[in-house]
Amino acid sequence: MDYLIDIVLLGLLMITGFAIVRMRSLLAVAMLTSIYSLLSASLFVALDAVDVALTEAAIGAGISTILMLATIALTSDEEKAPRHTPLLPLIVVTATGAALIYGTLDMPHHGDPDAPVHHHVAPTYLHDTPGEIGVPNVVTSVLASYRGYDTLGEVTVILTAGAGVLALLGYRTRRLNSRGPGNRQLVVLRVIAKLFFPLILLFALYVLFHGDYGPGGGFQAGVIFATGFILYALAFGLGNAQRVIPHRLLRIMAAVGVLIYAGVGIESMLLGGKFLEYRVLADDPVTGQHLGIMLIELGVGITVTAVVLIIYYGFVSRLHARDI
Amino acid sequence: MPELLGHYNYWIVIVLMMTGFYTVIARPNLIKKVIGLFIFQTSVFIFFISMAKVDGGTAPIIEAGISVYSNPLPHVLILTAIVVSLATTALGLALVVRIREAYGTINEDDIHVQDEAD
Amino acid sequence: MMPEWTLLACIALPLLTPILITALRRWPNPREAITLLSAACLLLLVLSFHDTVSSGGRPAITLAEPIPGLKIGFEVEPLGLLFALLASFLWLVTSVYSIGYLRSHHEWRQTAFYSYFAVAMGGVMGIAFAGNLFTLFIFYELLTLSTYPLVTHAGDDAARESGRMYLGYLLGSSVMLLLLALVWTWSLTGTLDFRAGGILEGTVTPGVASMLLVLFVFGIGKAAIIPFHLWLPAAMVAPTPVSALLHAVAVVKAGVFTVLKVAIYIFGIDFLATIPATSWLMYVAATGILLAALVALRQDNLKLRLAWSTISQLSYIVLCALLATPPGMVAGSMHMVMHAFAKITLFFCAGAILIMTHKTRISELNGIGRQMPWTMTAFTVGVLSMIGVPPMAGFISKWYILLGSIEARQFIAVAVIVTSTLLNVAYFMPIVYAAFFRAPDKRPKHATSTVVSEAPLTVLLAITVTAAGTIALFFYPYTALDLAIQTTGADK
Amino acid sequence: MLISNLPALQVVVPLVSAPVCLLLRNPRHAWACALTISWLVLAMAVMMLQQVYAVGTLSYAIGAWATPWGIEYRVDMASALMILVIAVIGAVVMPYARRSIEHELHHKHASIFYACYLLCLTGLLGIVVTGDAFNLFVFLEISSLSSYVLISLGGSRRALTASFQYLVMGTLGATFILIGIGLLYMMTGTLNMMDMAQRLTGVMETRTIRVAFAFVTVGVSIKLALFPLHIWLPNAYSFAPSVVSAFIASTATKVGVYVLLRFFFTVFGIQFSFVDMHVGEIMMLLAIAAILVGSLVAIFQNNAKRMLAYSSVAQIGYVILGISLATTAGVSAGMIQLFNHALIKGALFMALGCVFLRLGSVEIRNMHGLARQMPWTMAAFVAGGLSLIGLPLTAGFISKWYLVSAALTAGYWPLAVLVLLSSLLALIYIWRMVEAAYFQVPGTAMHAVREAPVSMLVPTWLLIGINLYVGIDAGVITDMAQQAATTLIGQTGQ
Repeated sequence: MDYLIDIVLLGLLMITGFAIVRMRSLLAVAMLTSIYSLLSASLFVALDAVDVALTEAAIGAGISTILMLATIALTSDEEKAPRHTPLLPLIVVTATGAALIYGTLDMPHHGDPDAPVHHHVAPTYLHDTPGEIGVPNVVTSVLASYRGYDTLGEVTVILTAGAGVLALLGYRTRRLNSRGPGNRQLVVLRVIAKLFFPLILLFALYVLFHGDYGPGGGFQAGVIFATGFILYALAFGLGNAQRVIPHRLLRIMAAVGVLIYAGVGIESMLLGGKFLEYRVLADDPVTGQHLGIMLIELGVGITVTAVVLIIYYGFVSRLHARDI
Repeated sequence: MPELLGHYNYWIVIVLMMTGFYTVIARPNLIKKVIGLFIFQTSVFIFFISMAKVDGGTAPIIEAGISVYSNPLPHVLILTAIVVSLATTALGLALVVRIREAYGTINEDDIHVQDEAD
Repeated sequence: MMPEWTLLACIALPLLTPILITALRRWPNPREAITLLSAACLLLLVLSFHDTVSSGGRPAITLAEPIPGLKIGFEVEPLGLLFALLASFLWLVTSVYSIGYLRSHHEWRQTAFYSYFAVAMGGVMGIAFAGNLFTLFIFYELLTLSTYPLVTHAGDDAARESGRMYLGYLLGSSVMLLLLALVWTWSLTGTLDFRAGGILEGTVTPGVASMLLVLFVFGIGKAAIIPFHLWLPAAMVAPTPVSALLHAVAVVKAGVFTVLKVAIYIFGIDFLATIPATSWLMYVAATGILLAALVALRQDNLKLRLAWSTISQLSYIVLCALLATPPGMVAGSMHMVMHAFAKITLFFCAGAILIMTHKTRISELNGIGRQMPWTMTAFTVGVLSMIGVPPMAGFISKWYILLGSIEARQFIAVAVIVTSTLLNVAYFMPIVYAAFFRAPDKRPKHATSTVVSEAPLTVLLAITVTAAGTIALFFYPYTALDLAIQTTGADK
Repeated sequence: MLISNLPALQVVVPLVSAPVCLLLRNPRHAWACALTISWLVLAMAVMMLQQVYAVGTLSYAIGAWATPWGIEYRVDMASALMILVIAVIGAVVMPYARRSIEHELHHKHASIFYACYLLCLTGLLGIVVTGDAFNLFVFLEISSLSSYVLISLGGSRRALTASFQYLVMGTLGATFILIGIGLLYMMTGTLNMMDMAQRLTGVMETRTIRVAFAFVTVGVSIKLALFPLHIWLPNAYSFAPSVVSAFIASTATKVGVYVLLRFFFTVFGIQFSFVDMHVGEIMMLLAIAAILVGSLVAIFQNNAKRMLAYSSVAQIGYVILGISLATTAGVSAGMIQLFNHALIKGALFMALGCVFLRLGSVEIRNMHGLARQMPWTMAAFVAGGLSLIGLPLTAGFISKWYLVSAALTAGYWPLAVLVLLSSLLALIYIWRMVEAAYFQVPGTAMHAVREAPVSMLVPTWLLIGINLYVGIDAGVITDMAQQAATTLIGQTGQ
């Protein structure tokens, strides 16, 4: 049964992938990309990676698609045919693919419990997490504690992207329409948005703080939080969204989130531990781990929310500025 | 599964990766390039998650009574990588927007022609 | 004063002189006085080593060691002292000459000229006193770079074109071949010090030694061995004092000096004689002597003819070095000195003719001897010395060269030298004949406007000194000879 | 606390200061912040080097999780040397940046610029310090993303396309590396590099590891702009702001080389990399091509920054050439060249930044007679240029010397000739600039040009000074490089 789902999803992914290459309408391609992302999220669920699935759905299918659509709106929808026959790319791609397939020949089989991956480092995480960290979700414990430093790097990557979009697109406040789209057709959307907005934020908080027990954590929460605001901005206009959560605040939030994260690390150094050694944060090591993970998840959530909104504001404010 | 099909999952993933890779290097449209990168990266994620799967395992959330879990480490790596991919996509698209404003086109060949004329 | 400090002063003095020259750029007379003063001081400093060195002293100093085995350091030894004496004495004379030349020729950028000239002399001193091959290489490159602005002094496209050629050949050969030889030697022996008896013997096979020798001989582009000689005619676009001192004495002699140093102190005379490439390269040098002389025969431009003659004469010295016998080395060292005096005289005269008549072609020089008798007499002295007629200095060195060749049983070398002497006569004597015995051309255009007279006093003074030197060295060659013999350790 | 946490602080300090910088809206404050941090980083780099000298390789477990379960920071001589390069360049570039950035960037972008610079610094340092393969990928992305931003801030529209091109190629490279790391992880079950090296011994013969090796090599080669994967580099260097050109040209590709060294020697081991996979031969051919093509193309450039960019392609070729010999002498020659080239290129790009500030252009034809108006700047350029050519008493000479001697010792005398030949090509392109600036008659517009401000000249000359000092007393650098090479090659024995 598992394999059947697997094969069906992979088949669909292949079809979507080929369609993306062939299609000339960028709008359609963007939607197909979103579908591709959703399909892979489904596949992740089938492969037991629920945290990853949640993130892929939120980031890949959600935010990235919005950005692509905004970009297409800002540029153009049509793709010109390439001028050269793509012979060289074909050769390169075939060679690369062939190399990879050659490499699979000595790989352990898919799902093989005896593969080396499952035997050196990973079992320790599964075995030690309940005792050392005290959270059931091993992904969270590895993400936030065992390899917490990677996650700090990841937040920094997101901050970099935020800074980059700030530098490239900025934020055009002057000609921003504060009334939002006046179209009457939006009434339904607005009612639903008003209804969903608090629910989304609530769900985001749930995902943030429930990340220890089930799928979720700072990233997913941040993205969902930001999605709530994006929905609000879609329904009520960027001007109104910007009143709720102003752009300047976002810049501060983005920085503060990283500082919280790194601050936890520095605090643990000041308390005589190593960088990001949470167990020194409290008297009891497990409590310390809990505290540390919660704080850094909070930091992650704040930065991700802020940066996603900065990026969204950046693209969409440009769109508004052009329409008027 | 029969021995022969032990790698089918990886093979399809490789085809997916190459789809993205091809889009990046063969298509002159800049948005299409970014989308190609996105597909390429997402396919690599599938590859990582595939290797984490253990037959008969469940999601790595410790529960009483379950003893076989899939490998959590690739999941963690890919969570990070997804965020990196978002950052790349956002930055790439922002650049596309600016390039369009500066050149009036997002076709690599046209941009090249304009640069040559400079 | 400690000899080490004197040694440093010899290098530093010309390198620091440009600061004073630049500071005094608005006052020409004090500026020129600084150059003269500096040159005179340098000569005295170099002279002060003479007694120490002839009694066997070897003042030395090491400044730094960037890479193990690569030292920046100096040492005074007889051959270097001989070269330094020659260069510093002629710098003083050339400075006197330059003042008259540049002023009457109304050259621009005179401050820059004197400054670069002084830096170039610093390079020459560094080469002369270098304690090892690495230090020599540094100053060798410094000399190339500091003479580039002098070659392109005119600032027009032709000058820049020649400048590129100059730099291309000299830096090219030194980086591609000489540097390679240096690294190779270092990686084989771990040192680049100049040592009596050489450093290579016993560490390399004859094949590798041959390769190294080829790299050295051709890599030292300043020695102008064919086919690395074309920079020298190109450098003739420079003002005449530059051609005279640098491209007849300092730069080219730095080249052959380096060849001699490498032959004596890197290979060692005995080891050199065993290398297969030595005799082969000697034939290259011999060919060069004849070919360059034949080309000189065809030149109408006086400076170019002198330049080609220089190429030919430089090959004499390389040939001497490749004889790989102590008398050969002595002959080479002597020719380095004797040729310098004769050639600088010739260039001085060419410059004097240029500033007074604006003529550069030999075919225009008919009857010039009557208008500028003093200059042309000196010219004749130079020519006779080049040919090797007694009582001129050239006779002495040619004598030693022939002696050395015969002793080494290289009869082809003997034949080449004899032939080239005949060619010398063929390309030099017509000039003298035309100057004194042909009637001046009747040129209505110019006849009324120009009344040619003798050159300015400073120019004449310089010419007289070098011409007198050419004769004096015939009668008193002992200082040079002693130093040369001391270098090789050979008996008289 | 400071000493024991030094490896972490080396990276965390700039990381924390980047968001702070983003919050400082006043360009002066942001600059002051970036400057202080850069100097702090240098101070820490020096301390770290002393530590490594004193106690040998440092290992730091982040979060106190034992390896291979946690992320390990690992500093040996090679990393310490690399950190020093990055820190020195950062510390020298920052004082220079203020005037240049005021001139080239809109003031509202200034704090973002300094934040991105600090992020780039963080990323580069993180790559070097880490002993964990995936952590390396994360920090690689931090440095790459921030450099895309930094490059895109260059004034012209071509800066945007250059940045985009770099983004596409850089991301492809990073994804290749990610695939490679994935395959390695698949076969070894670990991400810690030392651990990986040990566990690889059992699976060395598998095709999967061979493919992993190929993917990592290709991915990193894109990052370090190895011919023919260098096509992003000339545009990126030419159109970036001057400060960015100086900083990235002297650090980013060098860090790429470092990553390559780590994988070749530490992870895969010399036997596998050079004997089984023949990477030495391949790299040697590519390096030769890079040296020749880079130098030749540089000769025909009219834009001085572009010329230096192509020259960088060639100079990276030298580094790779040294490494491809796979001898201690070769690798240490590569490391020396890496260090010296950072000094040289940094100084040259900074000199061009001064020219751009006053002239508004770096086209060679606009520079006629410039030396009279900007004597100090052009003197710095000439000094740097001579070093690039490799004349004695400059740092460039030292690296050429060791490279040629390593090639000769390894028995590749044509390589020695090639290195020297390419020095001559360097002579040609540097001389074009010198001829224009010193020996051409200035145009009328030239009289208005003034010398660059002291705040820019002093850092430029500082780099030149180090350059010349290394040329006279290279002992410190060569010692470090030789130790680093011995460490790298020694690790293979395990």
